[in-house]
This record gives sequence, structure tokens and C-alpha cells, in this order.
Amino acid sequence: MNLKLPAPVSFAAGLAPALAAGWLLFPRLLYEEVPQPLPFSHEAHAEAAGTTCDGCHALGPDGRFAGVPRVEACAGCHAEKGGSPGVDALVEGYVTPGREVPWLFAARQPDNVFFPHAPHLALAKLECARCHGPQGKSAEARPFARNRISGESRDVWGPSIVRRKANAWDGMKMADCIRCHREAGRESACLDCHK
Amino acid sequence: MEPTANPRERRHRYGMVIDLDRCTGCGACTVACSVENNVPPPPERSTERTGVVWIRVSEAQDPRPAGARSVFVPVPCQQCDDPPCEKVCPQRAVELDPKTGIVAQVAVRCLGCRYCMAACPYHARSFNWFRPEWPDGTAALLNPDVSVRQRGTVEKCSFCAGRLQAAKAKAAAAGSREIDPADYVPACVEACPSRAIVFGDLEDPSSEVARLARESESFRLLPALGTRPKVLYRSVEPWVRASLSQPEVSRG
Amino acid sequence: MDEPLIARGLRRTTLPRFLLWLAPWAALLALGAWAIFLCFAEGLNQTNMDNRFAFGLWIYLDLTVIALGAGAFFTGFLLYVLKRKELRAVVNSAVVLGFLCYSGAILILMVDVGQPLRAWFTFWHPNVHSMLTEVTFCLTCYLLVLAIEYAPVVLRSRKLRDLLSLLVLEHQLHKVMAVFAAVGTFLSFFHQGSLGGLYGVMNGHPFSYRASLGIWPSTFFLFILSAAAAGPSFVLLTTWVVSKLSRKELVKPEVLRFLGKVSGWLLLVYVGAKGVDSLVWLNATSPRAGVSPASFYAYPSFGTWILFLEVVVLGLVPALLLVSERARARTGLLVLASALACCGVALNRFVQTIQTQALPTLPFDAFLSYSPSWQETAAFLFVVAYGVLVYSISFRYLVLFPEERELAKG
Amino acid sequence: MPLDLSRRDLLLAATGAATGAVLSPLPWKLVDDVAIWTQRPATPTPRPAGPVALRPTTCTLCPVACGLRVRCFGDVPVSVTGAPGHPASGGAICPLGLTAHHLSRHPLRARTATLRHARGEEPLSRDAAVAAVGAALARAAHAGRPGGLLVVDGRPGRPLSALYRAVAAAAGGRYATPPRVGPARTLAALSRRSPEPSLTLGVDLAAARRVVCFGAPLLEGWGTPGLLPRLRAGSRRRPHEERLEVVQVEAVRSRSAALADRWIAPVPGSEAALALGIARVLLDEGLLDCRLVESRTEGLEGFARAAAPFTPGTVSSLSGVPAATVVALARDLAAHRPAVVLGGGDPAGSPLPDETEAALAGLNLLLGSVGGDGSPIVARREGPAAPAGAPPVELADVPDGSVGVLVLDGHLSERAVPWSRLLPLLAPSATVVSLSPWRGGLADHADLHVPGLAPLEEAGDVPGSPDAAAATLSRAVALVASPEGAVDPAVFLKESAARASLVLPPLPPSAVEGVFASRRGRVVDGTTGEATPVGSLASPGALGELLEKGGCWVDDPAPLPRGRLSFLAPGETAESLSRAALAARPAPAAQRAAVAREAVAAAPPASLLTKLTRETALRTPPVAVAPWRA
Repeated sequence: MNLKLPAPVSFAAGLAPALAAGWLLFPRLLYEEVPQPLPFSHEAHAEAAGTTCDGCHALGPDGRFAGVPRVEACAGCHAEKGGSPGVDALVEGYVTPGREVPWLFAARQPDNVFFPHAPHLALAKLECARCHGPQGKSAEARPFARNRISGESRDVWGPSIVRRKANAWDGMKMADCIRCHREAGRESACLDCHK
Repeated sequence: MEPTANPRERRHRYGMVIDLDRCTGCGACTVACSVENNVPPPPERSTERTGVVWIRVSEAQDPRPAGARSVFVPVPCQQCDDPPCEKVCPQRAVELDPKTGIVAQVAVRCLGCRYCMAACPYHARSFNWFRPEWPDGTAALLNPDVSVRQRGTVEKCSFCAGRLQAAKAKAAAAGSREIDPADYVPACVEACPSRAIVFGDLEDPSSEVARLARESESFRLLPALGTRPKVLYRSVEPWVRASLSQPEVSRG
Repeated sequence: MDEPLIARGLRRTTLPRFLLWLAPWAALLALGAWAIFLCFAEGLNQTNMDNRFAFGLWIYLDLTVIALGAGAFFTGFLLYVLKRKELRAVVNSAVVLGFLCYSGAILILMVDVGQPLRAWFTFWHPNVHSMLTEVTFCLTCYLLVLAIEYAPVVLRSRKLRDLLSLLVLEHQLHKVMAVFAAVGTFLSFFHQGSLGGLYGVMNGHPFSYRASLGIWPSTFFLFILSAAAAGPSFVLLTTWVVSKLSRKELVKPEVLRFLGKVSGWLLLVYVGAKGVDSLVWLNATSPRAGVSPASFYAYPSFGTWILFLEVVVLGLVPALLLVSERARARTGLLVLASALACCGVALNRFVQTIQTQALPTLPFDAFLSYSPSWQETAAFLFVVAYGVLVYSISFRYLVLFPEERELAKG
Repeated sequence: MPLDLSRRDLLLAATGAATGAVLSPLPWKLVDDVAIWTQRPATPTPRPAGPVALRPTTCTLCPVACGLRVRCFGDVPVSVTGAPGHPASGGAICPLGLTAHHLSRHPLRARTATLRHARGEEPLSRDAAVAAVGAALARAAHAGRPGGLLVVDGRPGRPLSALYRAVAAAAGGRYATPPRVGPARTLAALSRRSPEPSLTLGVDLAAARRVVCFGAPLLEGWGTPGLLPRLRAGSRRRPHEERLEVVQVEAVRSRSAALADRWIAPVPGSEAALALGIARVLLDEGLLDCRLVESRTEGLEGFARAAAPFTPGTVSSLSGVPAATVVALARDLAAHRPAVVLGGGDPAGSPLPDETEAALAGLNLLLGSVGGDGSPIVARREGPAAPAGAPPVELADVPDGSVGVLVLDGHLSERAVPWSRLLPLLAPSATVVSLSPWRGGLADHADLHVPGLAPLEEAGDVPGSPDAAAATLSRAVALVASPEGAVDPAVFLKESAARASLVLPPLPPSAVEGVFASRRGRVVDGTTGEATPVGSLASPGALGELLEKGGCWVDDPAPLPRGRLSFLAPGETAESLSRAALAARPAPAAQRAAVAREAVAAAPPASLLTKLTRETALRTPPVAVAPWRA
């Protein structure tokens, strides 16, 4: 005896996998995780470098962000192997040959954005954590999540696939910039940020 | 003065006055602009009308019967106060920045429909007919302050907005919202060997550019069209002033 | 072989002959597809457009087919809103024609833009001041309406009729068709107008710039009028051509004469309005932009003859022929007049697109020329071949002319 | 229990799937990401490689030696601009200089030493290249004069030039310089008229009220970029009589002709007749600078005899220039002294014949443009490099077939010295060594190509233009790392000479030491324009430091030596001048090949320079609308 499916069941048979694929599988497939070249603990370094971010991540005189310390800064403490496999890898791979560590930057904006840190820090007096979250307290470097289609970091879109903001620093899309600028009552124009 | 809760930035109206008596048509402006703004070199197959150029130099000959003289006319985007391109763009990829008066072209928003190009009477816009490419190695020398555009988008002069952004960042680092005018000079102005281009804030009545703009020797291209450009030209020669402010079609 | 698919009561040629008819069009379609692929893969350097001549053959084609496709909205408007029942005989054909013209136009528009994958930005970040935004919104919506109008015609085909639920859907659709016809008319008015406004707002080009009436330039209204006039003419013309090619009587002659009459009166109104508009433009609008009107026609390629041709030979003459009952009575004259009317609209779109860009504006510019590349021409022919193919297939298997059955019997 | 799946079920499931997909983030996020994907250009925009800095250096592309400021992000040069306070260039640079940072990465950049032989090419290691050049030098030293060494220097006066001369002297060979071009030939013709044959002259255009150019592209970029247009535009603010005007005498409508205040188009080859015609009007109407002519010149009668046949009518028939124009031009020049007449070239791009330059020199003497107070042509001292080693010879004086080893300097362009000029000089089985940083041009004829340094890779002292009113010295700083296989020619030559066991004569003191020892002149800061007298500096090191920071040393003005300048140089007669001027040599009315600036630069144009020819109305071939063609 053959079973004839009721219409809602057929419909649901299509609906359910599609929903599952769209909500669960797709976000996983969309991003690939790229490990950082070396393990790194902000927590451990904060004690050595002082507790403020700009101890290591300073602004340049031109108002640009100087980024991460260059390998010479690492060499100051990690000139010799020993301590941990991470330190060995650092010394062997980068300090000794004098090569910069190719860190992957989760907070990097796409090519068409000019984001100067200076107005946000020096003029608007924002905390680093407002946009970057509590990075400074992390014990290990997060792997870099790259969007397989656009190539951008997942942090730009934010952790939630529907861009629900759990924290102020979730998401770094244009809409997030605009929202904050609106709240601060600032006029914005394309050329303020787009290069 | 402390910035207020709702700080309103000072308004500028950046503009330039180009002295046609000084221009020799050497092309330094075109080259400096291309270097500054990551404008790609023309591919082998391109023609004079399919390459990307933000400031073009055209020759205008004395139209009088015995006239043998020429002036060379550098034509960047005229940065109109009433830009014909802005109102036609279907998706707001063109924007007249109210704070600077610069007509911004946002290539990443651009659909490539070219309506703005058809609407611009100055032919100041270029379409990326080809994929932008740089010869081996020179791609590493591109200016980090200006993004490379994509094939199939329209671009044009932005008064070197990348330099304005850099100047703003520098001022902000020093705790100021106002830039030092010396930090914001477009590449063509800086490069012109005969100092034919004067750049500055037209809103500031004491600036050199505002003074020159008020003089009777200064004029606009096609003033009757009502586009109100912020790029002005000047010449002591009456024929230059007369012939350049009239549309070509009027002569037939 | 394919008899079961052909609607009952229709007599169609044999399948091999039909395929023979399709073959050259399919070849053309393949060539066009290759050209379109080249444009997508290599970029628009495959065309002969350039920075000075930013719009070319394709935009001209878009404007023309959309003007000709106006037959769909105007026939629908006359039939469903003004209740001119006799037009039921051609409405299906008009809807198919409209659908083909609009889908073809949108297809070629997607090839014409540099970044088709960003086309949705217009909906997400619309610039409400742009005529092109208006065009994009209305075109997309109207294509949807046309698809809905096309659907019942397809659903009534022999095979699909068998699926009961679909027939119910078709019946339901039919009941609300008047609503869609009204919506379609409304949308059509706007995009036909905005297509005219496209050039009318260009204050940088004194040749195409027109003073505005309300918030729209005068070309906005001229385009609506000319499209409404040309649409019925095009329906008339295609019906006549299909009838000749298939050697069948498809509609009663009165239907064609009625279409001709509608077209004629609208064309007469259009020519009058165009005349007034031209006088205003030549005597007020262009002198204000610093241009003497005669200079527009001073270049060898585009003399005043083009204005005369557009307004008199391809405007006034067909209008007078079509409003004259005696001329309409003669099929030859009727068809000739409607062909002239269609050519007139095509020439108007050509002048707006090509002449506008060819005329120099800057004092150191020269008269600009442009001729399309083979890729542009092939892509153009792709749309033509697509139209012919889909229309031919629709004609073979669907009921495009409901009167055909009666006329065949009678 | 088998399921009976109908078409209807599949249809429903598909509808369900579509509904599910639309209700999930999938299509929406996909559309967004695809749009962002379209926003990533094929070439990524580089991230700043470090903090931005403006680094001073000096352009080595042409003898003008403009002051540069290179904008660098970290070590990466991104753009080049002029140093605003630089005395040699005043902040101006040419389009080629604006792309100087691209030249190191030019597709034609040679990256390794190459040996070329009948079977093809093979790369050489640096050691092998030293050995090969050393062997060639040894062979040349052994051969002596025929079959000996010839070094051709593209840019005399540099520290490297001193080394060239030392090597040439040690190998018993010769050191040659390319012929001078453009207005420099007029200056040379005037030098020959002085009692001191070693007299060096320069032009100070700022002093002139009338500049007459016989084919010199003065308004298009000869000399300091934009200088003449800047001076002319600046003078527009002065009363009409004091304005600077430029008269271009050229058969084709070049850009300079189109830009000049007046353009006179003589039949090609009739330039000498026109110059002598102007001279005759000046003489007939007594319009000369009598005081200066009487006190500082001799041999006027001879020159007057040479000019005698050239009445305005004769000139008009020879040159096609109306007689009235000749008379008016002569009167205008006399009324607006100081005036200066400079030669350049003929429409085919070749230099004007010697007789024409002699006529122009005579015209300058008549107009008092040399020798008086405020005259535009001034005496100056040689550059700071002291002469030593082999004396420079002109290429024309090198006998054919006499060169066994030819060393070509990297700054020598094929436009300045065509290969057809060098080939006859070579002995059978001669070796040609090129030090050009680029492939192409003369380097392609070399048996041994050892790539030298490209602009911005070079470091060292750079003397200014030999035509400028005063000698200058500034310093080039290496801002770009050179490719692995490229060599510093100075180091390389020294090593090769050592390999050949040549004993180099002692090199003269460095230019900086020479300048410091002379205590002359001042150092002008390239950015601020602030001047520091050399006399106030403590050591040569302090001077070098100022140059390193973008300073430029400028020599003090030099007085013109006493004694009279002769209207006719040794070997010239009135008859030879007239005869040459009457036999109007019809040069081909071809387009002028290129701007003189490109003729002196050996560098291939950077790809961005093609924008000028491709996308603007610039450098299109001049349209011949001269009356003589009609």
C-alpha cells in the first residue's frame, strides 16, 4: 500500500531543510577560519606593557593608527627561544630573520574606507573597547574569520548573522558607523569615510 | 573652545582658479593626479576617449581668423554647486558634500549606468572601460589613501579628497577639528610647474582663491548652463575669456 | 508532431517548417549571447561607447522598444478601463509584445551597466531626484505586471489547462486583470515620462534640456504622448505582419482601423504639442543657455532636415493619414501610416540619445561621432531574435488572437 | 511502505524550500556579500607600509637637477613633488620627474648583468661582470690609442664623471661628452667669441624683457620646468613696457609657438638669414647698444659685412617672413632690452648649423645681451667638480675605428647620441659596455650590460644645469632599494679597474670639499628657502649634512672676464657667414621629434606618462600651418 502525503507535509518537507540550511549551515559555510600566525595573549602582555592600549597600539603623528608593534618590539623581550612553543616560533620565524609577523586583523575595514583613529580618540574621546570590545583582556588571539565571498573579516558584519547587536562593538558596517554618528549629532557625508 | 555636544563643522567651499596665461600644457597636473589618485595607465587598446583621466588638458585655439595662439585648458571636475551629475545618479553614488562643496563620486556605490557622464557638460567623468591594471611592481607604489576603483564604475576628480582626509586625521591627532590649509593642496596644484592653479576655500573671503575668483579676469566654463562650478579660469586675454565661456554649439 | 500542444481550432504550419523559420533567429540569438558573454567577461570595452559618448545603441534601443511596447499598456487601458471590447482581439498579442519589449530592454540594460550585480542598490539607496530611479522602479514593477498579464495567456495553453488548479488561478487572474491594467497604465505613464525626462533634465546639454512643467521637463509628457501614439500603431503593424507571414486572417479589419484611429488622433495631439515645445525650446530655453537655436543644426550630419523628418514626414503625415477615415479604409495606407508613426518615434528617440551627445558643448570640443561595435549590434540583434522567437512560439502554441478561430471557421 | 511521490508533492516541496530560503538570511546575506565582492578591485589598495614622511632628494633624470620631496609610507615611495624652496627648480618638476619613483620598477628595468654574444644572451654574476669588464679595460690599456678605451659620459660634472676620467687616463684612453643641445649651443658659440676660450656662460631668463627662441622649446619645458611661463605671467602685473614677451621663431607650430606672444615661421634653413636680417636693421637704424658694443666687443665691421646682403626684402624672399615683420621685430628687440636670442633646433629636431648659431651669437652681442650690467647671459664658474684625469673630448674628434672598448654611461640617451654615431668609432671586435639601468636604447647594442642605478636608487652629489646662471650642487638620496643584480657604477668601475691592475690617478677632492674650500656661495634649504652662507659652515661635513636634508648650494655670481668679445670667432669670416645664410638649406619639415626634456633623459617614460599622449591634447604632432607651406 502506498502512502500519499498530505499537502502540508510535502510543503514542510521542503521548508524545513531550507530553513535549516539558511539559518544553520549557510553561516558556517560562509566564513572560513584562518588561524593567526602565532598565539598571542593580550592579558599576559598587558602586565608587561602597562594597562593602556596605546602602550602598544599608538597613534602616529599623522593621526593614523600605527597598528601592531613591529617585530623589533617583540625582540625587546623575546630575543631568545624558550618559555613556550609560541615564543620559539616567534623567535625562529620572525625575530631572528627580522621578518614582520603577518597578523590577520579582524577589525580591518574594506579597501574603500578611510578610517582615521584620531578623530574618534582625540576628539570624540571614545574608549577603544567601544568598537573593539574587550580585546585587551583576551587570553588568546582569535582566529580570523574570513567571508568566503567578499573576503572581508566577519567582524565587519558582526557575530550575529541577522546583525542583532548584543554589544556596542558588534558589527562595523557602514550602518553601524552612521548610527553612532547620528547619535552624536554629527553630519555625515560620503567623503568623510570613503576614499 | 570645547566642542559642544552637537558640534557643527565649519563650512568650506573648496575651489580653484586656473590661470590660463600660465598653463603650458606640459601635463604635469594629469600625471601628478594619476599618481596621487591611483588612476591606472591607459591600456594598449584604449583611445583618447576610453582611458581614465581626472584632469584632462585640452587645447583651445584663438578662433579669430588670424589667431595663431592657443591656450591649454586643464579640465578637472568643475565641482559644480549645482551639479548636473548629482541629481541624475539613480543610487546616490554622487553626492555634493555640504561641508566641503566637493562633489563626491563613490565608486563602490556606482552601478556604471553612465547617466552622470551623459549629463556632465564638461566631460569630466571617466568610466572604467577596462580593468584597472598597473605594470609589474608599480601596484605596490599606489597611494594607500585612495582606493582603487573597479572595472565598470565611473570616477572623476575629487579635489584629492584623500589628502583632505589625511589632513583632517592629522589635525584631529593634534586635537583640532580644523585643518591647516597647507596640509590640503590637491596634487595638480602642487605639481603645476608654472603655478597656474590656485586652490583654497572660496568661502573664506581673505583667501587667495576667493580674491582671484572675484576679479574680472576670472570666468567659468559655460556659465549660462547654471551649473555654478567652483573651478574658475582666468586670463588677461579677452579672446580667451570670450571664447571659453560660450558653448561650442553656439558657434556652429 | 506537436499538434497536441497547439490550441484547439488553430491551424499551424508543420513543425519542420516552423523550426526552419526559427533556425536563423536562433543562430542570431546564439551570436548575440556570445556578444553579451564577451561584454560581461571582458567588460564594456567590447563596445564602441566611450567617455564622451556614454550612451549608445543600447540606450537608443531601450528607449525605442519601450516606446513601441507601450501598445501593451495602452491597449490594456482602452480595453479594461475604457471598455473598448473590440480590442480583446489584439490584447493578448499586445501583452506578449509588451512583455518582450520590456524584458528585452531590461536585459540589454543589465548588459549596458558596468556593475549589474549592484543593480539592486537603486532599490536600496534610491535617489528620488533621478529620472533613472523612476524608470528603474516603474520598469521593474511594470515588467511584473506584464508577466502577470502574460500568465493567463500561457495558462490557457492546452497542456497547462489540464492542471485544474492552474486553471482556477487563471480564472482568478482574469477577474482582477482590470486592476492590473490600471496599475500598468499608471506605471507606464511614469516610466515613459521619466524616460523622456532622462534627457529633458540635462541642463548640461542645451540641445536636450527642456523647461519644466511642474516638476517634470516637457519631454516627460511628450514621451508619454508619443509612446501612447506609437504603441497602437506597433500592435497594428505587428498584427498585419504576422497575418501576412502566417497567411491567416487574425483580426477583423475594424480592429486594425480602430487601432489606427487611436494612434492617429494621439499622434496629432503629440505633433501639436511637440511643435509648441520646439518653439519654446528654440526661442526661449536654448537662448537662455547661451546657444543660438540654429547652431544645433549647423553640423553636417544633423541638419534641420532631421527636425523636418521627425515632425512632418514621420509625425504630421502619418497622423493626418490615420485620422482620415478614407485613408484608414485602405489597408496599404493604414499600414504605411502606422509604420511611419513607429519610425517617427524611433527617430525621436535617436535624436534624443545620439544627437544630444554628438553635439559639442565645451568650446574646445569637436563634433563627436560614434558607431556601434559588432558586439553592440549583436546584442541588439539578440533582443530582436529573442522577441521574434518568443513571439513565434507564443503565436504557435497560445491564443494570441482570439478572433482567429472564428475567422478561420467563417 | 513505499511513498507515492507525485509531481504535486515535488512542486509543494519546492515551494516550501523557496519559502524557507526566503525566510532565512541566505539570499539576503548572499546578495550583500556578492555586492561587496564587486567592490573589491582586482588590484588591492595597499595599506600604509609605515608612517608618512616627505623625504628630500634630487632628481637625476636630466641636468636641471630639480629638488624633490618624495612622499613615503614607511619605505615605500608613493608620490614625488618639487621642493618648494629649491633654488634650481623653485618647486617645479616635469611630468617625467613626477613618475621618478616608478622607474625603478619599470618593465624595462635591467635586473642582472648580461653578456651578449653571437649565440644569444647569458646572465652574469656580479663577480663575473667585474672580471669581464676588468679584462676589457686591461685589453684596452694594453692596446693604447687605436683599439683603446673610450668612455662616453651622459652627464658630465658628477663625481662619477671624475672617476670616468681617472679610469680613462689610467687606461690611456679617452673621455668624451655628448654634443651640447638646444640653447647651450648658442652659449657655446658666444664662449668661442671670448678671449678666454674656457669661459662658461649661463642664461638668466629673469633678467630679460624679450626672449627670442629659434626653435628652442623654451615654453614647453626646456631647462627648469615652467620657469619662463612663470616669469612671463609674473611680469603681466608690471606696466606694459616692462613685460616679458617671448618670440618663437620656428617653422612648425610647436606648442612653444602656439604659446609664444609672437610666432614667426621662416622657411626651414633660413634662420641664419633671418637673424642677419634683424642684425642689419639694427645696424642700419643705429639701434645697437652702442656703449656696450664699443667697450666690450670687436670685429663689428666684419659682422656688418656679413649682414649687409640681408636687407629686409632679401630676408623676406629667403625666409618667407614679411619684410615689415623683420623690421618690426628688430625695433621691438632694441626697444625692449635686455633681450636675448637663443637657438634650439630645426623642425627636424637636429641642432641649427654652426653658421646660424654664429649669427645668433652676433645678434646677442649687438643687443647687448652679454657683457653688460643686468645682461641675461652671464658668466659663471664651472661646476664644483675640479677637472682631473683625461681631458674631455668631443665625440666628433674621436677618429673612426679607434675604439676597442666603449663604456657608455647610464645617463646617455640614444636621442643625445644615436648608435649610428657610435658604431663607426668602433674597431673590429670592439667590446661595448653599458651601465644603463634599463634595457632598450644604446644598452641593447652592448656586449656587456651591467645595470647601473635608476633614479631614487642613486645616492651622491648632483651638479646643476651647465646652462643655469650659477653653478649649483645638491644631493640625491637613495630612497629605493636597487634590484639585486644592479650595481653602483662607481664601485663597480673601481673594482673592475683594480681587476685590470690599472693604477688610477688620485681622484680630485669631492665636490663638497671643493665647495667648502672655495668658501663661495650659500646653501639654500629646499623646503623653506632659507640660505646659509658656506663661509659660516664649520666643516665639509656640515655642508654635506645640509645637502642631505634637501639643501642646494648656489655659487656666487662671477664677473665676466675683462677683454673684448669678438663678433667673429676664430676661423669665421664675414663671407663664410653670408654664404651659409644665403644657401638656405631646406630641412625636412618633419615634426619635431619630441620635447627636449625627453631628449636628455635616458629613462624610458613611465607607463602613466602615456596618459599625456593618449588622453589629453598634449604632445600631438605640431600642425604645419606655416605660410611657406601654403
